[in-house]
Amino acid sequence: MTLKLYMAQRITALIMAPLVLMHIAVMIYAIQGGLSAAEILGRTQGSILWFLFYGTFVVAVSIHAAIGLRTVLSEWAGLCGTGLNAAAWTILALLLILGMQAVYGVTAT
Amino acid sequence: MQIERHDTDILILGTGGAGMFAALHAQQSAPAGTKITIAVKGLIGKCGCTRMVQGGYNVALGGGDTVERHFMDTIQGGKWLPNQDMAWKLCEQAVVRIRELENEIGCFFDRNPDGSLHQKAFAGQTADRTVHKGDLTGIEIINRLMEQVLSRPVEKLQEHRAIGLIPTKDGSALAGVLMIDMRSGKFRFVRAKTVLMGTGGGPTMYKYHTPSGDKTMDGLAMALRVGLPLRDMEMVQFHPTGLLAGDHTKMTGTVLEEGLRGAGGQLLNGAENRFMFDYDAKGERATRDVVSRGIFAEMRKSNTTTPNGGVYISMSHLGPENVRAKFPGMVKRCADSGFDLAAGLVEVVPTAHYFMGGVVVDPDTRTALEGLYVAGEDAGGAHGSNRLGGNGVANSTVYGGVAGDVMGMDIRNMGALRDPDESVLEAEITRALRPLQNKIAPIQPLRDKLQEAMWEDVGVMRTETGMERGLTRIADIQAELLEAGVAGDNLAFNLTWHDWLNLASLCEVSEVITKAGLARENSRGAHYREDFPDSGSMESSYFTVARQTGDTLDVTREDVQFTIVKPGETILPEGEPVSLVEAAE
Amino acid sequence: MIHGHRTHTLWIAFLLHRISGVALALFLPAHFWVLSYALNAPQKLDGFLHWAETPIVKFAEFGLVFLLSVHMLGGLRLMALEFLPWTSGQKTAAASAVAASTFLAGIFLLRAI
Amino acid sequence: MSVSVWRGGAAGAYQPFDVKMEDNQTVLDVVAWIQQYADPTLSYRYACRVGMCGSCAMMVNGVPRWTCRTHVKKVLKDGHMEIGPLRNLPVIKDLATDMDPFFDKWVAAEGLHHPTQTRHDPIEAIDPDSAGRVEANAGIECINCSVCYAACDTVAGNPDYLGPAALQRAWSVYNDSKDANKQTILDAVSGVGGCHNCHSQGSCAVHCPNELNPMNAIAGLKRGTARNFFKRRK
Ligand SMILES: Cc1cc2nc3c(=O)[nH]c(=O)nc-3n(C[C@H](O)[C@H](O)[C@H](O)COP(=O)(O)OP(=O)(O)OC[C@H]3O[C@@H](n4cnc5c(N)ncnc54)[C@H](O)[C@@H]3O)c2cc1C
Ligand code: HEM
Ligand code: SF4
Ligand code: F3S
Ligand code: FES
Repeated sequence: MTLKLYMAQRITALIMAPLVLMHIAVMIYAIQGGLSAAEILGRTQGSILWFLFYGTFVVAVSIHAAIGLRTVLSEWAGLCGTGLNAAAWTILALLLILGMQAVYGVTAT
Repeated sequence: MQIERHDTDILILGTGGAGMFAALHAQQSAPAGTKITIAVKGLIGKCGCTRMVQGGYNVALGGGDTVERHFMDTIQGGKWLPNQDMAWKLCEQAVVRIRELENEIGCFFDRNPDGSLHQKAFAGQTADRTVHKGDLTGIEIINRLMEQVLSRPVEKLQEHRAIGLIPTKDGSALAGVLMIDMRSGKFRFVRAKTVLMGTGGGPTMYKYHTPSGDKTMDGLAMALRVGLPLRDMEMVQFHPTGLLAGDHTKMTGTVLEEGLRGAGGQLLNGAENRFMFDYDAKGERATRDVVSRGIFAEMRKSNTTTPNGGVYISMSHLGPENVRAKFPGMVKRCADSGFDLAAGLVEVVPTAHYFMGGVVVDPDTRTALEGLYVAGEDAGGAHGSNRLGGNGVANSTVYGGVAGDVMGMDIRNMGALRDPDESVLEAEITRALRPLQNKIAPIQPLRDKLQEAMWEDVGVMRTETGMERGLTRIADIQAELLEAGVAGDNLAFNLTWHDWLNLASLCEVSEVITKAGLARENSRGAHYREDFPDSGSMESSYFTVARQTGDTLDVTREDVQFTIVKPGETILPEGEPVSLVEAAE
Repeated sequence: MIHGHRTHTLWIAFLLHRISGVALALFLPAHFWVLSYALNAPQKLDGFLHWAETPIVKFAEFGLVFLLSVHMLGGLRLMALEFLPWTSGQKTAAASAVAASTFLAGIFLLRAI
Repeated sequence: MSVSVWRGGAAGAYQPFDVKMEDNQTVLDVVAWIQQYADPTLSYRYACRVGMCGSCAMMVNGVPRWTCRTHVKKVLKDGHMEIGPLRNLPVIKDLATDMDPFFDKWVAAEGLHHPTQTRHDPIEAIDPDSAGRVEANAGIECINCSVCYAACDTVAGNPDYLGPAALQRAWSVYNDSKDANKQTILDAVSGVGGCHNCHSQGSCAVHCPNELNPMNAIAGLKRGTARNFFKRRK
C-alpha cells in the first residue's frame, strides 16, 4: 500500500460516510409500510440528484472496495505484484459496471 | 579443521562506544576504497556495556567547568595512577566527541528549561559535568551510533567471536584475527592491515557483576596470549548496590542506580539497622569504593545479612509515591524481579562493574604490536586505580574515534596484508577445539566456582593469604576446565562451547588480576589490601605491568610518569575554588 | 486465531472492520445486480422485494445494515485516530463505534418489522 | 513446571523440559537453566539481562516478550509455559532469530539522523518542551527489541512492511529540529512497505515492554505524508 492508494481509500471513505448515513436514513423512512419496486422507482427515476447521489457512491465504493480487497488479498492470500494489481483492477471494473448499471436502472426514465 | 579465510583493510572488534566510533572515524580518515569490517560477538550495537550506561557522559562544557578541572578530578579520582597524557586527551577530546554525538550522530541529551544541556555531578567530581539522557544514556548513544554504522558500507560480521590475535611469523606485527562464526560454528581467519580491539574488558569472573553477558575478557586474554603487556590489572571497580535476587537469576548483580543513595536511600543490615556510619562519616553518600567496602565488611560479620546474604537498600522513608515518581525505571525493574523498591526493602550487594586495567597503549591507541590498536575498556591507563562515574563512556567514545582516525592514517603507510604465523593459527584452533575431544561435563558449575573464588579471595577486600588461595583455586578450575567436554556434533550456535571459551578467557585474566593484586602492596582506589591498608606515597606511585612469555606470567612495577602534574600540585589557576558543586556529595 | 498477542480491543476492532469490509464487498455486487433489474424487469424486483419480507431475510438485512454501520463507524474511528492526534481513549472509541452501530442497525430492524 | 521449547529452525518442534521453580526467576533464567543443565545444545540470545539491549525477546505462550524482564510467575499457566523464537523473523536455530530484516528496515525507513551541523559547532539550545521535541522524545526509549515487530499481523502478512519500530524511529527523526532531511523521511515511509500499511491494530503498543506507542507515531507519519500529498499537488 502506497501513499496514493491510502489517500484514495481515505478520501473515498470520507465521501461515502455522509452518503451511507443518508442512504440508511432514507431506507429507514422508506421501509415504513413496506417497499415496492414502484415506490422506489417513483422516488428515484428521472432525478438527476439521485443519479448524482448514487453515482458518486458507486464510484467511491468501487475505488474504496477495490483498494480494500487488494490489501486483504495481499495480506491474507499472499497475492503480490502483477497478480495483485490485476485482481484489484478487475474488482474495480466489476463494481463500476454493476454499480453503474444499477444506478442507471433506478434513476433512468 | 576447515577454516575460511577472509581479507579486509581495517578490522574492528566490538560494537560498543569504542568499536562504533572507530568504524565511523576510520571511514572518514581512510583513503577511498579502504575496506572496513566490523566483527562482534553479538548483534551490532546490541551487546556490550556502552548500551547499559545509565548515569551519563563526563565532559567539561564551560559554565565555570574546564578541561583542566575535569583532568584534575580524573587524576585525583584515579589516585595519581592514570597515564596523564591519556587522561588529558580523554578530557580534552570529550568536548569534541559530545558535539559529534549531538550534531552528527543525532543523540539528544537532556536539556535545562532554557534549552542548554543539563549537566549533573557524580561523586568525585567538582563540577556539574555529566551529560545524560534520563538514566538511559547508553541506549541513546548506542542506538544512534548503530543507525549510522548500519547505514554505511561497512562489512558486518555479526555473531563473530574473536578468539585469537595472530601475529606474523617474526612476531613483530599483527597479521589478522581468528574468529568463530557463531551461527555456523566455523572458523574464520580475517587478515587486516590494522585491527582495533574494542571488546570492552568486563569483570564477569565475579559472583556479582554488572556487565552484559557477552563480555568475558576475551580481548585481554587474547592480548595476553600474544605477549602484550597489560597494566593496572588488579584494579576492579565494584559498584556498591547490585541487585541481589538469589543465585537462580541473571538479574542478580545488575546495578541499582547510584542516585538512590544520593537521594537519601539508606543501607540496612539483615537486622534492619543502618550501618554505613560505622565505616565512614559520609554514610551512604561516601564514594563507591568506600561504600562497597562498608557493605562487604558488614556482610562478613555473622548474623547480619539478608536472606540472600547481602544488605538492604531502603527508600520508603522518602515516601513511596515520591520514589516511584523519581526512579520509575528502577522501581519497575525491581518489581519485575519481585521487589518493591518504593515501599519495601530490596536486597543489594557490591557488584563488579568496570575494569580499569588493560592493554598498555599510547595516547594514539597504538600497542607494542604493529597493526593492533586498543580502545575503550580494553585499554589501560586513562583511569588509573579508579574510574569516575561518567568517564567510562567518555573514554570509549573518545578513544574509539582516535583509533579510527589513526588507523585511517597509518594504513596509508602499510603495504600488503601480512601473512600469519600458521603455527600460532593452528595452536589457537587446537585450543578452541579442545573441549570437543573431552568427556562431556557441565560448564556452568565451573563458572560458578570461579566466580565464588574471585569474589571471596580477590574481591572488594584482599589479603596475601586470600589471593594465594585464590590462585590455587583458579588453577584448579582451569585444570578442570581443560578436561571438561562439550558435545561437538553441532557447532552452530553452540552456546555451551562458547561458555567453555568464555570461562577459559576469564580464568586466564583472573590469574593476572590476582598476581597483579599480590604485586601491589598498598591500597589505592579500587584495590584494597587489608594487610596493606596504607595508600603508599603518591610521589613514588607505580603501576603494575603483567606480561606472559611462554607459560610464565610476570608482573613488574613501573613508575608513574607525572608528565602534566605532580602529586600535591594542580593545574587549575590560582584562586579557583576546590569545588563548584554546591552540595558536593 | 484470537489468542496470544491478539487479545486486546484494538486488534478486535481491526478484525471487525476487515470482516465487515470484506462482507460488504461481497454483498455489494449482489445488491447492484438486484437493483439493475429495476429498469428491464420491475416485476422481478417486486418479486424479490416480496421475498425480502420473510423474517430470515429481514434478519439478514439487519445484519447488512449492522455491517455497514460497523464498518463505517469503525472506519471513522480509525481515521479520527490517524488524523486527530489523540493519545488516549482509542479503546473507548472502538467500543463506542460498535455500540453505535448496534444501535443504528437496531433501529433499522425495529422499523423494518 | 513444564516448559516447551522450540527446537530447530523454521521447521522444528516443541520439546518438553521439566524445570524447577525458583524465587525471582525470569523466563530467560529458565531458558539459560535448560541450556546449562538439561540440554547443552539449546541456542538463544541475550546480552544485558536487564531490559536494555533488546536481544532476548521470544514468544512466551504466544505473546512476544523481553524474557530477561519477564517473571515466570507472570506467564506460567497451570504450571506450564511455551517458549518459541520471535515471530516474523527468520529462525537461525531454536530460540535465536535473524534480526537483520528488522534493522534493514530501520535504515530503509531513514530512521537515522541527517546532520545539519558538525562537531565543530556548539550544541544547539533546544527547548525540551517544544512540540517537536516532545513528539520526538515519545519514542526515544526504544531498545529495538522487535517485540512490536513480532506482535504486528501486518508484518506477518506483508513482508515489505517496515514495521512499527522502524516507523516510530522515522517519526522521531522527522520531529527532531536538528534533522536536515524531512522530505527524505516522508518519501521513505510512503513506499510499498510504508506507514500506510498500518491498520492500527495496536498490538505494537500493547506489547511494547517500554510502554511506547508506535501506533501513535505511525499515525503521525500518516498525517505528515497526507499533508505533504496535498502540498505537493498544488
Ligand atoms: C550497567 C553499567 C552502567 C554503566 N554506567 C556508566 C555511566 O553511567 N557512565 C560511564 O561513563 N560509564 C558507565 N559504564 C561503563 C561503560 O559502559 C564502559 O566503560 C564503556 O561503555 C565501555 O565501552 P567499550 O566500547 O570499551 O566496550 P563495550 O561497550 O562493552 O563493547 C564491547 C564490545 O565488544 C564485543 N566483544 C566482546 N568480546 C568479543 C569477542 N571475543 N569478539 C568480538 N567482539 C567481542 C561485545 O560484544 C561488545 O560489542 C557502565 C557500565 C555498566 C556495565
Ligand atoms: C461508509 C463509509 C465507509 C468508511 C468510513 C470506510 C472506511 C474504511 C477505512 C478507513 C478503511 C481502511 C482500513 C485499514 O486500512 O485498516 C476501509 C477498508 C475497507 N473498506 Fe471501507 N469504509 C466505508 C465503506 C465501505 C463499503 C461500503 C465497503 C464495501 C464495499 C467497504 C469495503 C472496505 C474493504 C473491503 C476494506 C479493506 C479492509 C481492510 O483493509 O482491513 N468500505 N474502509
Ligand atoms: S517500540 Fe517497544 S517493542 Fe518495539 S522495538 Fe522499540 S522497545 Fe521494542
Ligand atoms: S501492530 Fe501493526 S498494524 Fe500498525 S498499529 Fe502496530 S504497526
Ligand atoms: S537481555 Fe537485554 S533486553 Fe533482555
